[in-house]
Amino acid sequence: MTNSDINRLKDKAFQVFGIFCTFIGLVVLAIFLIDIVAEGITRINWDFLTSLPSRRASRAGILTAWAGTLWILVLTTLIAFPLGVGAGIYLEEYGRKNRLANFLEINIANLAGVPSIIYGLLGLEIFGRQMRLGGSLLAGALTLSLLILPIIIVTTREAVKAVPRSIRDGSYALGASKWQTIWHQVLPASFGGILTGIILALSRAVGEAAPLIVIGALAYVPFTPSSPLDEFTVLPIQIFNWTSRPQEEFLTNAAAAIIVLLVITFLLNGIAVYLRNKQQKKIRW
Amino acid sequence: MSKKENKLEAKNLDAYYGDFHALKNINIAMEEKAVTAFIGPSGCGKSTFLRTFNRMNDYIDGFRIEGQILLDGRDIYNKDIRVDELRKEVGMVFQKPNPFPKSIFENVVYGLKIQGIKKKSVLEEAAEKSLRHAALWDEVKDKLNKSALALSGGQQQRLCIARALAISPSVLLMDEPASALDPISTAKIEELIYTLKNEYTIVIVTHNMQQAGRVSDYTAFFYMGELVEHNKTRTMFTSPKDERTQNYITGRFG
Amino acid sequence: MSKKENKLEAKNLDAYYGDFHALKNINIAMEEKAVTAFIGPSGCGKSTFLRTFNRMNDYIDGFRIEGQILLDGRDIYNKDIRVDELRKEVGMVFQKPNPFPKSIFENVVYGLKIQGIKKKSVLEEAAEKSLRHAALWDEVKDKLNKSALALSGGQQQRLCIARALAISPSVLLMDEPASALDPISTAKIEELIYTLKNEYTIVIVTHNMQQAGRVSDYTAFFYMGELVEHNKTRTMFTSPKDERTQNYITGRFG
Amino acid sequence: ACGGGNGEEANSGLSGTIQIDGSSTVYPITEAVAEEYRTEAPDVRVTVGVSGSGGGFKKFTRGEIDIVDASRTIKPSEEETAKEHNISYIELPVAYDGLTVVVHPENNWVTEMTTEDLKKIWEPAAQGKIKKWNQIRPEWPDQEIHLYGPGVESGTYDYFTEAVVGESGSSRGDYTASEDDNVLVQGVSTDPNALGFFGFAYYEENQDKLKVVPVDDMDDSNGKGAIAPSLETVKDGSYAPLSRPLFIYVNSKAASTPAVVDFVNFYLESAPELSQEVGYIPLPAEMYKEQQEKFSSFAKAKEAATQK
Amino acid sequence: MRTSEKIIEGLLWLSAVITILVTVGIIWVLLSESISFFRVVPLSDFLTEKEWTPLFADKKFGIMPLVTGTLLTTGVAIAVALPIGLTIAVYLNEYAHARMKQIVKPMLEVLATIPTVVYGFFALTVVTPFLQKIIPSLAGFNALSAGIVMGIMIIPMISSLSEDAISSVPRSLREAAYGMGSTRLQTAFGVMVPAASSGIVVSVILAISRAVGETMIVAIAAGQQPRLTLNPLVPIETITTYIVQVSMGDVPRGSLEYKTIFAAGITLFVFTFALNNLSFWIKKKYQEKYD
Ligand SMILES: Nc1ncnc2c1ncn2[C@@H]1O[C@H](COP(=O)(O)OP(=O)(O)OP(=O)(O)O)[C@@H](O)[C@H]1O
Ligand SMILES: Nc1ncnc2c1ncn2[C@@H]1O[C@H](COP(=O)(O)OP(=O)(O)OP(=O)(O)O)[C@@H](O)[C@H]1O
Ligand SMILES: [Mg+2]
Ligand SMILES: [Mg+2]
Ligand SMILES: O=P([O-])([O-])[O-]
Repeated sequence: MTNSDINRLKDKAFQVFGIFCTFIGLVVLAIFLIDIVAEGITRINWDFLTSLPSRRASRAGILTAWAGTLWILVLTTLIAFPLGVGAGIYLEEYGRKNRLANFLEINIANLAGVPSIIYGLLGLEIFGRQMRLGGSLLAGALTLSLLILPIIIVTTREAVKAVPRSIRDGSYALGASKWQTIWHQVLPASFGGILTGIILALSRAVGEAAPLIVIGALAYVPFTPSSPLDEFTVLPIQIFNWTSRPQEEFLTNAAAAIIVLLVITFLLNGIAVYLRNKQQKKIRW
Repeated sequence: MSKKENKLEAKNLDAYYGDFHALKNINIAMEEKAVTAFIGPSGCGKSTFLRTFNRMNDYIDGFRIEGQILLDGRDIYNKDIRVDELRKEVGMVFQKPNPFPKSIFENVVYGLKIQGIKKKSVLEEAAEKSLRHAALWDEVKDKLNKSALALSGGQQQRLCIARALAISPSVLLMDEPASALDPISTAKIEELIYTLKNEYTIVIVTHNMQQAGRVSDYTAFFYMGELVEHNKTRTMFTSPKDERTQNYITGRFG
Repeated sequence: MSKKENKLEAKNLDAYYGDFHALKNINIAMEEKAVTAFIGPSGCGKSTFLRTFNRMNDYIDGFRIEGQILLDGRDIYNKDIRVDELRKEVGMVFQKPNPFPKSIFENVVYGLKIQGIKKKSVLEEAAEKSLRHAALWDEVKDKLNKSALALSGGQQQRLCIARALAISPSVLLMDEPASALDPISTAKIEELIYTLKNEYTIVIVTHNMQQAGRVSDYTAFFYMGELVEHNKTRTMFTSPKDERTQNYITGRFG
Repeated sequence: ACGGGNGEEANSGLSGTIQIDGSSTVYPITEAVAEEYRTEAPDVRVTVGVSGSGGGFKKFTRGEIDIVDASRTIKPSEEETAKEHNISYIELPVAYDGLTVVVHPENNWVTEMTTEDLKKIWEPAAQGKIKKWNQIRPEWPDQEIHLYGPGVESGTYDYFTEAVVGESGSSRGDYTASEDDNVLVQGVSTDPNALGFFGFAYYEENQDKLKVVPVDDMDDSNGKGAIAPSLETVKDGSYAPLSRPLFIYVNSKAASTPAVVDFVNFYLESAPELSQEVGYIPLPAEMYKEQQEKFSSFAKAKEAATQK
Repeated sequence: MRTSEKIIEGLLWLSAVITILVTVGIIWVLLSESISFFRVVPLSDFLTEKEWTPLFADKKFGIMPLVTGTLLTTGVAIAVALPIGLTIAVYLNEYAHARMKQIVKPMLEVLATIPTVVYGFFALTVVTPFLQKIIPSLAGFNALSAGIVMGIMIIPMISSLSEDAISSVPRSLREAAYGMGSTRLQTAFGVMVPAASSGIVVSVILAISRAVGETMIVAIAAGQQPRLTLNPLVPIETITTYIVQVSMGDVPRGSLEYKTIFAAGITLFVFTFALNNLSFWIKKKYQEKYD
């Protein structure tokens, strides 16, 4: 064999390996989804969605878990949305290119890389202990809000940056103040992008268990929360709890709860992708 | 028409982008209800100068001026001048049509709305008046609630002019308002400028010598940040005093 | 010099990018050890055509050809032609110098190394030879291990030529090899081309009519995907047959 | 934080919150009781946490919870803390447990163990030293031994160390320690080299995945040889020394709210049935009676005290 | 009106500055608790002791077992994700059709959106039993299957970021390589990958940082036994799992137990902080090389 034959062979071999690697990820994903669906789908029914937890797997449901998840979603949005969008707007529209802006940027990049469990420790000490919120919904939502803040800030900045200068100029030239320009022009024009970012961030928050465990979210809460100061559980924690039980039936429950969690996650991601595509089509500055 | 006053004036104006000296000791006075054209090669500072008249450069990091800009004799860079009031007085139209991604109606009344005017009838009246003024009314009167982005480029530019007129300015700044448009739309805009000068003081930046000749009463020629020559348009184009002007208007460079 | 053979030939060549018909029924034969220049307005297909000779378009999604390209009489799009062998035969130099972000030495011997040649002495010898050939040896001999990116643009381009020469091709394709360079570097490259044609068959794309006149023996004029005219450079520039050629070389368009 | 109910109304009208925490061993009973209680008084919110008896007592003695599950009696130090926080309470035994030693079902070498063997494995001196099965008995294989046991917050841990090592809270630290016995079951049931221990209920529930190890206390007076835990052996006391009672402790302040009183009464009523259902050994019937009476007089006293 | 502008700007400024407060809060919380921890436990013991039994009677405070546990799962994860992720990046760039790339890349990114508890479930109920068929001595909790699953999770991190890095290498370099007769493989690994190396390194560092901080997968599947070992077949404990384990019980504030999770937390934070800043620095330093 000549050298060039060998090279060609290696080239082909790598191609095969490349296809293999590309598909192994997808195949694992498929196996995984199929496995979970096969295990859990039969368990999903109205009772499962509307029952309180129980010591008997066949009677246990995820009412409290998804109610908690919903609460967390709403509260987290209420907290993180204004903060994240506000910070994003400040950095993009007001922040001068100075030391502070530079520092803020590095700082946000760093926050994005802090492990979620560290946010749990922060939440435990500040919200749980010092603010005496304990393991309440509010403490959980505050913790998760901080966790997803960097994601929202970064996507807000990108969306705001994408609004062309000419729109701002047009508004200023008509006598609009900076904030009027932002409020009437920049925000409406970048809203799709901002929304995409928030939904992506929420889909991250929905799946988090570790920080909530650290602040003390309970596994057995046999009632749906009725105020932000109530104790709670969420789907990931319920799944974690069931997964750590040895009995088959509870694993089936875990699989079923996973299906519900995945549906929520994929739905959120799907909406985000849809909004992003729509936004990209709409804008023809 | 009564005797004309100096509407706009620049006195010993220097402008800087950080260290870059973009305008050098400019002195000029512009008459009321006349059209003044700024010409000059790319990068000579026409836009920079134009934008000092409504302080559009305020938000650019590192930009600063020395000297004075007077509007009706008042220094617009004075502390107690409010930028939003100034901009109601000095409207601006940009090179690329930049309608807001809203309805045609919302575009026209935007300036009024941010002033806090909410009454529907007032807004509607103002919108019709401005659109008529901008020679656009007949073309859009049936689709005021359609998106402004659906208009053609030339219509968009006239919409931007209507938008500027809606807040009743006395000065209109135009930065190459027709350079992104086709010849037919350009002609419409030029025609419009011609009618508008009865009521407004207009300053227009243009690259197109013919355009300057057609629409302006006065022309100012800039070169590398300096005001080289300022004169009646006719005089300037037939007998320029400065060699650089001569070279420029005969197409030797730029 | 012995009687010259046809080194490269295109027969009824059509090329497509998806639906776009980029080259239309091209027929041309190019002599061995001569310089042929491709000229024509931007987008006429010069680069596309040049790149069919070493099948550089192979990896572009949707690109396909009809017809034949012959190198020494063999169809290079034939099934049993191996692209890597072909490209060793047909070297290429690009518009913007594109040295690898490696040392100068590594750049020059890259082609040999990928052929599996590892012996240090062989590589060093080849590197020196090619660099001398490309008139770069004296300038770089003391810094062979320095990064190629530290060289000037003109040196980088000569390095790219040296790199192409190192694998001993018989044909050199050059796509506007001097258009990104200053006049002095351009002169050096032109000089180099002039010496190289004793050993190599060279095809060069250029936008610069003077350059075509200076370096090439033959010139081919393309227009909108068609080969309009192909002739001795002197003949073409003094008495073009086609009106479009005439218009192009006198600067009427393009 | 305990909500005040409007006690004058009937059972079904009760409302409020009851916070329970503590032993993982007792958890299955309390969980079952809480669940059944839902049909009794749907508006009473009962939360049950698992943080081990020790963890539970910590919260209980600070007054953070109403009831603590405990798989051991309160320690003097914990009594101390309770006093500091002005907390009085009542102790109510609810069931018996046989602390169960288990291995992986494929483990074919261990058929029984003596308390000596267990001590050798678990005493502090074993840390980092006893790593292989054949270090315990030479005839056992030369394979790693992987240990699983409750964490230090658990009563089971205290009880086991007391009974086996001889000193409560003294053991090696290099084993998989979890307050959640489910994790231990899962560990042992999936690890062929595993040895672990936890409450009987967790063994009962997972018999098919675990192999129980009979324990020989080398005292023939209470049954000869190695004895495996079961209903009978625990009840008759022959499963020694690893049999023990399980408790709940009720805060006196909580005992003055109708919801808690009602819940505890319900607990004692249903404990015989439910403790057996989840895998424990009920107390003799008369003992439950006794506890109920004890509690009602305790509750009455408290109620009287608060009404003054 | 001007004052309301100022107020609004102030509020926006505040929300931006909150991000600094968050960082300060994290550092302050971690430091204040762990400082009082290190008053009891000398830092030297913390770093050099080989056992971690802070909850037991015979207390040992060597963080090493938790660190090795963390590095072990991370190592397995990277060993899985790096070759696969990088191969995918190269394959999509150099071999695959543009359309295929457009379809495959977002599909792979789905892997990164799945909640980590779900991966934990997968590791425990699918991967471990499967591996036990191949390696009978494998414990039910082990670093291997947690690491493998974690590796799968971070594949898209490496593949997407590396793919971006490779495709931002100028076309001209690829053409130069092809022009010399390189095969696609030679072009990829001889020219493109080296030229994109800084971006690839950044992607790997970020992936490592992610794996180091990952919690639920290891908490579910890797075990809870601090053990100084490099054997991936036995139960171990990572820093994150330890924090979860203690949090699952009661953590009375002020107790030594409470402080240990902050000491473990600050160790984790130092690791990820260093990694993140390293990647940041590499990105800044080697960006714009081709502009
Ligand atoms: N934001 C800015 N920062 C720094 N320099 C700038 C900025 N805007 C413009 N300049 C510089 O100031 C000079 C004048 O720019 P200006 O836009 O006024 O020129 P112009 O005459 O309008 O040119 P054109 O005809 O191309 O629009 C140019 O050299 C330009 O590079
Ligand atoms: N990858 C591609 N996909 C689709 N169309 C292409 C592609 N590359 C080139 N074309 C089109 O093919 C035509 C010929 O392009 P080519 O690059 O050969 O022109 P050229 O004569 O070299 O022009 P220039 O002088 O600007 O380099 C152009 O219309 C171009 O837009
Ligand atoms: Mg301009
Ligand atoms: Mg070209
Ligand atoms: O029952 P315990 O959880 O305290 O062992």
